[in-house]
Amino acid sequence: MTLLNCLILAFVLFAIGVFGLLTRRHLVGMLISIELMLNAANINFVAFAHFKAADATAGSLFSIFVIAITACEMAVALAILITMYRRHKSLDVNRLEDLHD
Amino acid sequence: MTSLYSYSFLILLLPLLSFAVNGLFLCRKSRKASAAFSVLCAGLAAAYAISVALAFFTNGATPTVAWQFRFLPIVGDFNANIGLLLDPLSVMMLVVVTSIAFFVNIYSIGYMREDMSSGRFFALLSLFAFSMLGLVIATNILQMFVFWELVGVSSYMLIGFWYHKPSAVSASKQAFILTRFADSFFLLGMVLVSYAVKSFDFAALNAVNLKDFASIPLNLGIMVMPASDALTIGAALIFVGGWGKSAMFPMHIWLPNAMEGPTPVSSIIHSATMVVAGVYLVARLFPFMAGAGNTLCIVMVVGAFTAIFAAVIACTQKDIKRILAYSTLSQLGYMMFSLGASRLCDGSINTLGYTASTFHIFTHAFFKCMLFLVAGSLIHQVHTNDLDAMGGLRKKMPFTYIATLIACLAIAGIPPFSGFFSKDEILMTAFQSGHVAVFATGLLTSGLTAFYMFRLFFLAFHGKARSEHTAHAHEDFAMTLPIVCLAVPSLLSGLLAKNIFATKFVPGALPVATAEHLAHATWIPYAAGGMAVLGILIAALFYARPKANIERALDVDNRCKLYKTINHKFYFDEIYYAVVRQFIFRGVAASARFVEDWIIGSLVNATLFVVRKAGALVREAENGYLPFYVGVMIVGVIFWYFVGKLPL
Amino acid sequence: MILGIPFSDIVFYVVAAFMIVAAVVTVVSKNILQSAIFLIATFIATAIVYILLQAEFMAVAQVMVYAGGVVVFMIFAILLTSHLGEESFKVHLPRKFIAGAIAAAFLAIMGKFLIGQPELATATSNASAEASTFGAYALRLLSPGANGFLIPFELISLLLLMALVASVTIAKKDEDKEEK
Amino acid sequence: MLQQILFNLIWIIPFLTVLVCVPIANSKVALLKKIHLCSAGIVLMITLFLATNMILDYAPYAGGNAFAMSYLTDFPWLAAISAHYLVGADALTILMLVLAAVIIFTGVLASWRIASGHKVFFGLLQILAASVYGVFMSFDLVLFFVFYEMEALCMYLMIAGYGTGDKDLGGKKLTLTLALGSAMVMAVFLGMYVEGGSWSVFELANVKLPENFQMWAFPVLFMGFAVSSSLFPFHFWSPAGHSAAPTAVSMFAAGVMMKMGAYGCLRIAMYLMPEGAHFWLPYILFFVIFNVCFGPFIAMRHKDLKFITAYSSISHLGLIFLGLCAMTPVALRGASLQMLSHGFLTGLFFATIGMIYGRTHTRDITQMGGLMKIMPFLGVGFVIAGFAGLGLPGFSGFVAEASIFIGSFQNEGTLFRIVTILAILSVTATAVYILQTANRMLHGPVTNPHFKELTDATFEEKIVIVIFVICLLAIGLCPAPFADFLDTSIAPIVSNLTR
Amino acid sequence: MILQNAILPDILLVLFPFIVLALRIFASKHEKLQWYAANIVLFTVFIWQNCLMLGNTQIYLSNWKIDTFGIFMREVFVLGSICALWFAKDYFDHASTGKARLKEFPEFIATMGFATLGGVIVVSANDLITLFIGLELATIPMYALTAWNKKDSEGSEAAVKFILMGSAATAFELFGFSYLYGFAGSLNMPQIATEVAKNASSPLLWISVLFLISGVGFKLTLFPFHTWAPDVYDGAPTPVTALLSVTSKAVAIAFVAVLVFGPFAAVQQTVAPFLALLAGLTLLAGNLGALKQSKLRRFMAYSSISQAGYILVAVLGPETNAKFAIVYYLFLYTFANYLAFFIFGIVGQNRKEDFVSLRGLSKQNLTLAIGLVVALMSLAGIPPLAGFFGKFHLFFAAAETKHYALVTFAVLNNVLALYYYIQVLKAAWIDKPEVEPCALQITCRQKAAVIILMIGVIACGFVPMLANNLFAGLKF
Repeated sequence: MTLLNCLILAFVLFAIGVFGLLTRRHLVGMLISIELMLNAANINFVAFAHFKAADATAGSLFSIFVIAITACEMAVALAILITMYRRHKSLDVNRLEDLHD
Repeated sequence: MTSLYSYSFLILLLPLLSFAVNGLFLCRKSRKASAAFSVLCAGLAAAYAISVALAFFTNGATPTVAWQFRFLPIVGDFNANIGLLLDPLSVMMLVVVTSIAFFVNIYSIGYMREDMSSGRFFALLSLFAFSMLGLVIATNILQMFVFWELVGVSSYMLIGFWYHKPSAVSASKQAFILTRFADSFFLLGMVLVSYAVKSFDFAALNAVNLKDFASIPLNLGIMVMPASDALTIGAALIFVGGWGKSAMFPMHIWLPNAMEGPTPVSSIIHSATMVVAGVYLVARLFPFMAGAGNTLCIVMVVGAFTAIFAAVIACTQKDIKRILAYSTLSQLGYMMFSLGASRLCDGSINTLGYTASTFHIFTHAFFKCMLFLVAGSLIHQVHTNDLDAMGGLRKKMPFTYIATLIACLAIAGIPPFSGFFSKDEILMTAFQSGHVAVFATGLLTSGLTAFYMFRLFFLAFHGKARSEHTAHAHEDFAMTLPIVCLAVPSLLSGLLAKNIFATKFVPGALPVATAEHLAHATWIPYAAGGMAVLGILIAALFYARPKANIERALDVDNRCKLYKTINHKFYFDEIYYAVVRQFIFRGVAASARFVEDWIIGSLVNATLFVVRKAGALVREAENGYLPFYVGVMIVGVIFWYFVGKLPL
Repeated sequence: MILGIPFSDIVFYVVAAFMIVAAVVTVVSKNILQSAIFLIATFIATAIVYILLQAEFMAVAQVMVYAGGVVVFMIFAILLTSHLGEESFKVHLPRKFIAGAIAAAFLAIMGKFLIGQPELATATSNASAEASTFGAYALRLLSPGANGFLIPFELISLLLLMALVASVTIAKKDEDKEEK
Repeated sequence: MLQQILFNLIWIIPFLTVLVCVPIANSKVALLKKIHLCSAGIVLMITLFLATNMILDYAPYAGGNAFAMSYLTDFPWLAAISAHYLVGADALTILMLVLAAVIIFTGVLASWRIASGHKVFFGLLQILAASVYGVFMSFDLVLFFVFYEMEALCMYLMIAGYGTGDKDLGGKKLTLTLALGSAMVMAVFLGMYVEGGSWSVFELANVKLPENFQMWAFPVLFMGFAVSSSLFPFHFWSPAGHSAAPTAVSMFAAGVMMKMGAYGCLRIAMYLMPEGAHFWLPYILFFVIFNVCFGPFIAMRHKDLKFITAYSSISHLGLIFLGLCAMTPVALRGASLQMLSHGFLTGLFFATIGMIYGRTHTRDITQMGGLMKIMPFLGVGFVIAGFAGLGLPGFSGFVAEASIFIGSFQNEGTLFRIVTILAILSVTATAVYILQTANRMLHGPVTNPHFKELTDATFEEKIVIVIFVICLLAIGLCPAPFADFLDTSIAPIVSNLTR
Repeated sequence: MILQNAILPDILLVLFPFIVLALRIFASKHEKLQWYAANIVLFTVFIWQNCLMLGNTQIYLSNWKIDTFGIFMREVFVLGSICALWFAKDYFDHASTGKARLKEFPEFIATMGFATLGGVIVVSANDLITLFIGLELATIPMYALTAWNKKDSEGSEAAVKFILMGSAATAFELFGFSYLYGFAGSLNMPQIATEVAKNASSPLLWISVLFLISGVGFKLTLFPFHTWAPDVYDGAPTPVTALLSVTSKAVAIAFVAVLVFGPFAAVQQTVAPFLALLAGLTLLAGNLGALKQSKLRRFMAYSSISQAGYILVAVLGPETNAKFAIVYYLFLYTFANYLAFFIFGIVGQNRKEDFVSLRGLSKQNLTLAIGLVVALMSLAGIPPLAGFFGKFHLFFAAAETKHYALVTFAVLNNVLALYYYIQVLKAAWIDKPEVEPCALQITCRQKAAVIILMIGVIACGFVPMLANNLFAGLKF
């Protein structure tokens, strides 16, 4: 278990998140993929804090903050999705077609 | 005397004053007042000019610059001035121009009597007189060019005086554009020469010795050559200006067409004064041109060819003014080749040519001016230019008849009329130059001249009246007076002025050797006179013998091809038309516009197209599809990883 | 120590493999509810990694906030908006292919980038154990001093309040009847 | 001191006029027109007064590369970038100011009879006026640029709002191309400050900007300025813009604005970057060939009066650039004279064309004929403009062109010789299209019976024409004082060019 | 002097949403009360900030840094909020064509207040956590505000697009932060700065720069992260569009400035080519996209994309000049953009918000038409309007570090910009309306706002020395 392993794990997760973000048609599915990406970043923080950083506490703290901020973001996102659902009766990303050039 | 000289600019200013007053105030108010004012100014100018001339020639005829001011600074001491040069040549021209202007002004009172816009006519006539005077008194070549252009413009406006006549308008345009075309070479030559010599002054130019310039290289763009060669080219280019203005072949076509203008205009501008400006230019720069290689040979060849060419055409024309126009061309050719023939085969200069040419300018001015006035008088009475409609005017217009006879004899070169003396000297020059062909041409032309002039004379005045108007013709006082007055110098100017010309009209110090011993052929006057008499007799045979069938003689349709070709002026109008219309307009100008509209235009449009397409691309990316946006964003990160120039 | 590999390493590899598999299932599962469940699994695996990295407090927070809070919240949303998560959408193969290509390109870039730095592989833990204790966190969070995070700690409350206000306002039904 | 204040008022008065007119109702047309005419007249008087003062009493050039400045006003303006409000007048400036003031004054008169929207139209015209005055007066690059860029938008609104034909496209072409030019100018100005350490033209003149900077900056700056002088290949805005523009705007654009470009080329590009000039101008000469030699021929094939005049302007501006490229004192002086001369000339051209168009409602020369009989005053005005345009001695065009030709022949470069020769020969083509136009339009029988009811010039139109003719004649008949006066501006530039 | 304590206005600003919400809860009967209170607080904050002493940097609790740049940026944010507040008031009263009326104004104000606060946090942050929180606090309310009109399907669509892309961008951002932390081992910005100066060649640093800039590039609508902007601007309620185009952009640019002149100060010129390319492509993309628009808000979206590019140009310059130029430009941009939006809002009240409905404006209401000219030409950078001086300073900053190519490219792009701004003017001034346009309803508030903003733009242009010389001599 080296720093490198953790970092690789993180970016593999990130890439999986990216893949999900691009393939998912369900909006909540896309949000889930984003969660994966954020999680990957958190792993990075903790890994760096553990292996490398002079100020280890700060890194871990950052990821705690990230968790809180993500929670806020998700709350707003889900609220928006609900309004969206009320209007469109669907959460299919392909139905988002009113706004374009 | 100094005060006489120092106020000599008044000669110039009086016509200008007349132009300004007439043009701005009088021309709309009163035609009579404008005529009177114009005549007054012209008269005063003529009187002043004659008194200056008297004073000048009685006081040894030393060239002086009476006055000058700095017109345009060039660099350092190299300035373009406007000044007043008094030397024999310019004083002679002053007298000629002012007096002819005076007579023509008087004549115009009668001629333009019925024209509603005669005020404008007098104004323009005064403008012309001013410009012409400015030209002849020029102290330097730039001043000459300035007035040269002004003369061209006033000629343009006077030819197109009846601007409602399309033919007059197109003739005026043709005249202006052709001379302007020639002038652009003049300007080029002037720029070139003044660059090499660092001066515009005639004095400086005439003092140029090409040997001094042989070692200086001068880049002419296409090639680098010694400045002496460049100066020769410059001299030739300057001559091109005179070539156009004096309507030498092949730029002659504008002059016959210019006869569309009122006849007084033809008389002053297109016979007596403006068209000799080309000759005057060569005469003015004679020492320079004489020194400048073979320039004078070009002058000679051009002049001689034009002389015979125009004379041949004149023999077949029926339009009275056109005959006179071709006659003018022919006479101008005489003057030109006389100047040109001054240069002998060995490169030395025979000063007689200069004398003869200037002398011919002088004499020709009077009789040719008068002939035009006569033509105008006839046209005014007969209401047509066509000789077909004239005939038998001898009885109706006796004074005119006699005066015309004098003029015709003068131009034909019958002693003791004025033309004889000058033409004699010209032929002598040609003979002495050793160019036999030129001499023969001159001699032949002299015979042809006598023929066509008397053809005109007989057809107009003898025989029976061939039209209604002719039968009721009468003489108009205002028009006859100048004719009669001009008959006097036509008769006498040769005799009286011969000595003055022989002694005073010799070019100043020449940069090349003058010819010392030349063959003096005493038979030449007889040969010339004989040719003239022969021409008169042939004319009389065809047109004046009692049984002559005038109608048949005037019929063109049944003539041979050669006659028709000559009658159509060798189709030069058509050639000109083809060159201008087809080549310049349809060719050069159309392709320039094609380049502009299609190539430049499509470049601009292509740029716009690319911008628009790029804009469309940006906007098409906004297709509203969220996964696509996300994809673009992530690809964007990868894109910047590679493109962002970060030191990764 | 098994086969010369430290125990913690073996746990790490196993957990990592599990995590990746769970993540893959999360993103490819047809059923959105299933995805959410596997997301929880991923998060729990992450928590285990945190423990391995001596960040126990992080692990607790991860499980509580993320797995317990956010994902449950998400499941609520799914259940609210779709009928038991049955709704699934077909995705065209080209799109998956392109997505895979982009993800692979990303992987390649990052892999090349990270593997190109040998010093990362040799870095060993130098942080003292106290650094990641709960006490350390609390001290740093509440310290007004040189390296304290009092202000962010206060600010995060503003953020939460904002999220509360905003999402309630957006999500609540209007009092007047919605026009159909 | 009083004169200095007057000098600064030159650009302030137009702005004040706009402010004064803001509360006046749009319906009070007569009052609006009077106010604007008065303001333009006052400015004209001021410039004439100051110009006379300067011409009567100026110190001849005594060496060095500093301009002989009068009315110099200098105080800090934008402290953050150390830009100054630095205005002053030397010979070139004051003469260009007179030109601009004349054009604006006559422009107001020529717009006397526009149909509606007086308030906005005259307001925009005044802003245009202020901008050109400012350009010629300012010697600080920032100030210069502010004024230089100001006119583009006003031009668009005036053309698109008050023009004729395809006015939107014409206006856009003009505005955007000009904006392109000023963008190039702005980029180099910024660079000049960074390399030279000052915005002041005077101080930059003493600094030798680094050669590698000049190598790219000079062509960009020169072409940027040349855009507004319609140098090939940026001339395409000119026919489109002029043909669409209302009379006053055509007069202004061709008369003053095109000179601003040439002025900038001379005063800023060549003066401050002589090394770049020496390297690049021979190449720029290739563009000049197009202007000088193609312009007249293209004009020959056009039937629309404004197109003809636009291409005529293009060819005349080409002569200015020929003078600039030649870089000899005579040629530069010729170019400056040509700026003045062409300003008056083209003002007269566009004024008469506008007046004729206002009556006949067509600009197609094939549909006109015999107008000389119906409107002799306008006809004569047009003919005079034509003759001045083809370089007839007596009018200012000749002295300018002759100086340019003589001057550019003094540059010994092979290319310069060839171009000079071509330029001199192509002068004939100018005569062809001008006479053709005048003949078709003015002479011959009256073709359209409707024309017989038309009237000749009104009083204010006559004033316009007379003013222009006087200006053309004044320079044409005694150019020496102007030329000597201009030398005090040209000589420092030459001294920099030969450093 | 307690009034000079720079933290106090910040505290007032923190209290601002609470005050509004409290009034909403406890005095819900008096609808005007919250509006007045909001005005009073915001103006107080704005005036107070203007009275603060400039030139010295104060640090509170080690994480809260208040410097000159921060104070000016605070003023920009608060100014933006005031404008948005005024704009929103009428929008809430009247709504716009075909859309339902907006509700919950107090909550709207509070959320907007939070967003403003987010900006303030970004410019005050002295460590990465605070910076990140600030950025999120400035962004998340925007997602919510975009979806404020619950009855408008376009609004929620826009919000969905916005939040999904925004969260993904946040993930990148966070990845960047993590590598930066990994590189420096600390979250404290001065410490990071020393680390960067010591070890500028580490790949970790540069990958973090890539991710950070990409992440913030989303908020700043840099190419190719701008794709969301036209759709979101188009779908959001107009006041939110205005807020997005001004405050959100200002926050993002402040973030870039804080990073580039803070932790990355030592490697600024190494990042410069990247930023230059970003700026160049962004302004090109924005300009190209706007060329043929017919909807006003989409048009403003592209316009603001290109404006972001222009502002980014300044970041390449030396610190003092760059920060000054950014602050100066943001002020003018706020004026001009809100002026445009006010006019579009007035026109959009009972017409569709596209170019066609602008036709005949010059005949109908000359003040609005002139206001439009002033606003758009200021945005296009035509002197003597304020925008020109703003842009001049932006380019000046970049030219000072000899980025001539970028500056030239940017100024040439101005030509394209001029083209599409002219298109709008053409609609308002030149084109004739096909049908008689319906009458405009203008409240006194709107009229006052338009006139004040117009005077602001013109005055800043005609007397730039007032605004400009204020900054002279300041150290940022």
